[in-house]
Amino acid sequence: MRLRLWSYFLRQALMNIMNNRLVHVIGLGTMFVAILIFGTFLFLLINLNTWVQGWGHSLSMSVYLEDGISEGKRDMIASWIKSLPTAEIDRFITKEGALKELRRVLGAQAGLLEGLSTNPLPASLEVVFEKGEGLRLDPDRIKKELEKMEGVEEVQYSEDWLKRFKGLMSLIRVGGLIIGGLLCMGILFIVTNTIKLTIYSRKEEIEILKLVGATDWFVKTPFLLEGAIQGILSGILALLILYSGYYLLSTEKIHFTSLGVFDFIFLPYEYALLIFLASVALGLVGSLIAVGRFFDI
Amino acid sequence: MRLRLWSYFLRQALMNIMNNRLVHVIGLGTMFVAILIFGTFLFLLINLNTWVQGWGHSLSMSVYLEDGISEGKRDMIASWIKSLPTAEIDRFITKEGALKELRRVLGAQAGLLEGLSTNPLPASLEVVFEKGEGLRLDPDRIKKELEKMEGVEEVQYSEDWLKRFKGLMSLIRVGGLIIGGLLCMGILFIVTNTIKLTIYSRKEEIEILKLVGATDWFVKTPFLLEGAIQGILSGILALLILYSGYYLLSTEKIHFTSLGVFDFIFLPYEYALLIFLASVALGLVGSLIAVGRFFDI
Amino acid sequence: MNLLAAKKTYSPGSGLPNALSKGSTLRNGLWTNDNLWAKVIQLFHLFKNFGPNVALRDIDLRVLKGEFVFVTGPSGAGKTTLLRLIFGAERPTSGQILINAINLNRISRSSLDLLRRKVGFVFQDFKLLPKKTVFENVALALEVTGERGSFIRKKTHQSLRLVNLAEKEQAYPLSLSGGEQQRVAIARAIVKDPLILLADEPTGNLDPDLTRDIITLFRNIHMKGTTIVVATHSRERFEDSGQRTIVLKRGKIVVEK
Amino acid sequence: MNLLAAKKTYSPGSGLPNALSKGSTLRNGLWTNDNLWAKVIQLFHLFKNFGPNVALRDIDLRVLKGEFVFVTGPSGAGKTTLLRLIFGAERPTSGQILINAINLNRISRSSLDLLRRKVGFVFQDFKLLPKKTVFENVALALEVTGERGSFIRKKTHQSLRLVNLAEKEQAYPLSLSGGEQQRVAIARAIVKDPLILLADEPTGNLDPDLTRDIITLFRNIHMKGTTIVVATHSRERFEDSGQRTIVLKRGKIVVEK
Ligand SMILES: Nc1ncnc2c1ncn2[C@@H]1O[C@H](COP(=O)(O)OP(=O)(O)OP(=O)(O)O)[C@@H](O)[C@H]1O
Ligand SMILES: Nc1ncnc2c1ncn2[C@@H]1O[C@H](COP(=O)(O)OP(=O)(O)OP(=O)(O)O)[C@@H](O)[C@H]1O
Ligand SMILES: [Mg+2]
Ligand SMILES: [Mg+2]
Repeated sequence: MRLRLWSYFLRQALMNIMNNRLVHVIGLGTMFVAILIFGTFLFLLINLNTWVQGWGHSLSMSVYLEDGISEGKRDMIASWIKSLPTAEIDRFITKEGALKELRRVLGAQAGLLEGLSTNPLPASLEVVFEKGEGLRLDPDRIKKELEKMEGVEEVQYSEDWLKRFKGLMSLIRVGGLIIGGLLCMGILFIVTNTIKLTIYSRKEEIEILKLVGATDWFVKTPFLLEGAIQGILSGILALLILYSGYYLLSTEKIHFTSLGVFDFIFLPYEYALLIFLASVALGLVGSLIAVGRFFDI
Repeated sequence: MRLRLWSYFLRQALMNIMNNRLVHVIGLGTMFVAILIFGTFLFLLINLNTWVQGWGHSLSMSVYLEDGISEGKRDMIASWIKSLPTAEIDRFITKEGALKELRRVLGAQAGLLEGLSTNPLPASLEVVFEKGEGLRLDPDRIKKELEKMEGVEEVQYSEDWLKRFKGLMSLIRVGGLIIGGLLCMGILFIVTNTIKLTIYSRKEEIEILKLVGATDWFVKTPFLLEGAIQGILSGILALLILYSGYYLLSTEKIHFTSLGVFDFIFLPYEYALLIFLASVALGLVGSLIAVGRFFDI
Repeated sequence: MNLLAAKKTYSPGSGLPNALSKGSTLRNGLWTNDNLWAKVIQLFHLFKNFGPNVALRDIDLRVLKGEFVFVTGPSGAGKTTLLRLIFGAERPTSGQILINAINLNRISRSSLDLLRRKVGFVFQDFKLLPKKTVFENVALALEVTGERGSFIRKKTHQSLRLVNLAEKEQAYPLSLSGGEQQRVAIARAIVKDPLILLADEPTGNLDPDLTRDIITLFRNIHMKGTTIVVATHSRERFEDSGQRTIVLKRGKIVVEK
Repeated sequence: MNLLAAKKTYSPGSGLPNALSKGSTLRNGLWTNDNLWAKVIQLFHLFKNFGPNVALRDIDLRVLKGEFVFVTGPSGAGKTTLLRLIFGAERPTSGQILINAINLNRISRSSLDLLRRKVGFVFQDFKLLPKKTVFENVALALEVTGERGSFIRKKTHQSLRLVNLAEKEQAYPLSLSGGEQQRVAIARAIVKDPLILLADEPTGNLDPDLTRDIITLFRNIHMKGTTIVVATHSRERFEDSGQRTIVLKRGKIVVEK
C-alpha cells in the first residue's frame, strides 16, 4: 500500500514533468546553470589555490653555519630540518663552495677576491620546501628555532616574496569566500524563486487537489519528487559539463605567457559529491517551501 | 492621441506590476541578484587587476654604465629612459656608491674588499616603472634597446619575478574572461527564462487581449514597459548595493596579513553605466522574446 | 441505456473511513428521522460577508439524510456560497455548520480532507485540471483516497459511462465543449459514491435531453441513500420532481417548501 | 427599467474604421437583400477537424445583415466551434469563411484585430481577466480601439447598467457569482456597439428573469441593425422569438428554419 502510493507519486511526478515541459525545462535550466556557475567558480578557486601553493616551492631558506662547526652538530641540524614535514635539504654549501659561487656571481669583477687571505664566507645548508605544502609551515618560526641552535650563525629567507605570496593566498581565500558566499546566496535565491514561479503557474492544480480531498502530503509529494528529480538532473548535468570542460583544459594544455604549463586538477571527489547533494537538496527544499506558499484553501 | 496611448500603457504596466506583485518581485529579485553577482565579479576583477599591476611597481632595472662614460652620454641615456612613458630614474649610483653598497651588503665580510686596488664596480642607473603601468612596456625590448646604446655595459632586471607577474596577469585575464563569459551567459539564460516564466503565468491574459481585438503591440507594450521598469529598478538597486559594499570596504580598510592595506576602487563610471544599460536592455529584450512565445491565437 | 447501470453501481456507505463512518452508517439505505445523525447538514444562523457584501444572512437549514433539496434563486443570491460553506471551502463569518454532526468551525485540516472524500461537489466552473485527461481528472477523486488501481479504473470508466462521455476519456478538458466539461465535473463528483452530493448549476451547459438524463442519474443516486443538494436557477426543469425547494434571495431564504 | 436605455445607446455603424466601414455602412439601419455586402456571414463547405474528431462537417450558411439567428443542438454538436470559426479564433480545416466579404483564410493578423473590434463575442467560459476589475474588463474592449478615456468611461458604465451590474463595477471577476461573470462577458461584448454579436450560451448561468432581460437586450441591439448569432441549448427559452433557428447535430446542420 505504501509502495503503491509511492509508485503513484513517482508516476505523477514524471507525468507532471511531461505535462509542464516548458516550465520544467526552464526550472531545470536555471538550476543547472546556477550549479554550473558555482561549480566552475569552485573549480577555478581550487586550481588557483593549488597553483599559488605550488609557487610556494620557490621559497628557500639559507641556514648559515658557524665556522669550524663539528660534523656531529651539522648532522643534528640537518636531521632536525629533515624532520620538518615538508622541508628538504637541497644541498650543503661548504665555505669553499660559497666562495666559488661568489666568484661566479661577481664575474668580471671577481678579481677583487684575489687579495683575500682567509675565506670570510660561511658554509650553509640550502633548504627548500615541498611543492604545494610550503606554506603550512611558518618560516618565521623555523628561522627562530634554527637560530637558537648551536652552530647556526644566521638564517635567511626571502621575506619579500613570502610576504607577497601570503598576501596572494589570503586574497584568494577572502575573495573566494566573498564571491563564493555571494554566489551561494544568489543561487539559493534564484533557484528557490524559479521553483516558486514554476509552482505558481500551477497553483490552480493545488487548489483543485485540495478540493477533491487530497491531504497536504498527497499534494506536496509529487512536487517534492519533481524538485528532487530536477535537482538530480541538474546536478549530474552540471558536473558532467564541468568535467568535460576540465577534460578539454587538461588535454589541450593551456600555455600562459612565461608561466609554463598549468596542470589542472578536477574538483576533489568530496566536493563533487557535495555539489550533487546540494543540488538535490536545493530542488527538494525549494519545492517544499514554494509549494507551502500556495496552501490557503 | 499617441501620448494618451503611452500614458495608458504606462498606467497599464504599473497596474500589472501591482496586480502581479509576487511574480514581479521574484522577477525583479532574480534580475537584481544576477546583476549584483556580475557587478561584484567585475568589481573584484578590476580591483585585482589594479593591485597586481600595482605590484608591477616593484619591477626595477639596473642599467650598468661603462667606466669613464662622458656626462653627455650618460645624460643621453638618462633622457632616453625618461622618455619612456612610465619609466623613471630612481637614482644614479656612482662607482663609489656601488662599492659602498657592496660593503654594506657584505657586512662583517666587508674586510675582503680592503685589498682592492681599483674599484671594479660599474656606475649604474636604477630605473623603476610607474605604479600600475609597469607592464604596458616590454622590459625585454627596453633592455635590448639600452644594451645597443653606447656607454651601456649591461642591463639587468629580475626576470623571475616578472615572469610570475606576467603569468598572474594573464591568469587573471583568462580566468576573468572564462568566469565572466560563463556568468554572462548564465545570467542571460536565467533572467530571460525567469521573465519567460513570469509571462507564462499570464499567457491567458495575452490570449484574452488578442480575442478582444488588441493589436500585437497593444498587448506587448505593457509587458515591455514592465520589463524595462524591472531592468531599471534592478540595475539601480544592484549598483547601489555594490556601491554600499565598496563604501564599507573602503572605509573599514581591510588588512591582509603582510600585504598591507588594499585600496579599493569602484567600477569606473563607464562600466557602471554599461551595467545599468545592460540591465535595462535585458529586461526589455527578455520581455520581448518571452511575450512573443505566447502569441498563437 | 447507461443510466440503468447506476442501480448496481451505487452503494453508498460502503467502505467509510474513520470518524465519518461511525455515526453515519446507513440503516438499510434509509434515513431514520428520530436519529440525531440523520440530520446530515445543519446550518445555524449562518452569515457570510465578503468585505461589505453580505452574501448570506441568517441561514437556518437542516437537511436530513437521504433528502434531495433544490436551492434556487436569482443570480448572485448566494447559492454557490451556501454550497461552498457546506463543503468547507469557505469559512462562515458567523454561525455554525454541522456536517454529520461534525462542526466545520472546529474541524482539523486532515479531518476536512477526509470529509471531502465523502462529499461530491460539482463546481459551477467545473474546476478541472487542464493538464490531465478526462479519465485522470475523474480518477483523481479516488486516487486521493488511496484506493487500488484496478478499482479506480473500474469506477472511473463506469462513472464516465453514466454521464455519456466514455469516448472522451483520453481527451483533455480544454478540448471539450462546455457541456462535456460539465459532465466530467459531474462524473468526478459521483465516482466516489459520495454520502453527500453538492451540485452547483450542474446542467447550465447541457441541452434538455442531457439535463433530463442527469436528473435521472441524480434520482438513481438519491434512491441509494445519498443526500443531494442541487443549486440551480432553472427551477422549472426540476419543478416536476416535487422535491423540497429552497429559494434564496439576496442571501436570505425567502421560500421553503 | 434599464433596458429601455438601450434604444438611445446603441447606434451601430458609427465610427467604423478602415476597410470594414467601406462596404458595410448600414443603410438606415436596415439590411437590403439585393446588396452583395448584405451577407454579413458566409460559410462555404466548412469542415473543422480536431485530430480524428470532426467537429463540423460541410457547413453551408449565409447570415444576412441584421439577422438574428439561433444555433442550437446537443452538447458537443459544434456550436462553440462554429462561432469561434466565424470569429477567426480558429482556422477551418477546409472551406471558406467570409465576414463582410472578407475572407478569413486570407486575412492578415492586423486586419483580424480590426475585425474583432467590430465583432462582439460572449464566450461560453467568459474569458475575463481575473486581475482586472469588472469595469476594466469591459472597458478593455474599447481601450484596444484607442478611444478617448471619457467616451470609454461613459460607454462602460452604460453597458454595465444594461446587464444590471452597475454596483459590481469595482469587483474582481473571481469574487463574482457565475451569473454575474456571464453578464460581465455580455457587457464586454456589447460595449463596442458591434456590427456582429456572437453569443455562446449567454444565459446558461442566468435565472429566468435575467434571461428574459438579456433576450430583450439582444432584441434591442438587433433592432438597431446588429447581426446576432446566439448559440444555446435552451431552445425553448427563445422559441417564442420566432427567429431563424439552425440545429446542429454531430457537426452537421440537421434543421434550418
Ligand atoms: N470571493 C468573493 N468575494 C466577494 N464577493 C463574493 C465572493 N464570492 C461571492 N461573492 C458575492 O456574493 C454574492 C453571492 O454569490 P454566489 O456566487 O453565491 O451567487 P449565486 O447564487 O451562486 O449566483 P449565480 O446563480 O449567478 O451563480 C454575489 O453578489 C457575489 O458577488
Ligand atoms: N480544441 C479542441 N480539440 C479537440 N476537440 C475539440 C476541441 N474543441 C472542441 N472539440 C470537440 O469538438 C466537438 C464540438 O465542440 P463544441 O465546443 O463546438 O460543442 P458545443 O456545441 O459548443 O457543445 P456545448 O453545448 O457542450 O458547449 C466536441 O466533441 C469537442 O470535444
Ligand atoms: Mg453560483
Ligand atoms: Mg459550446
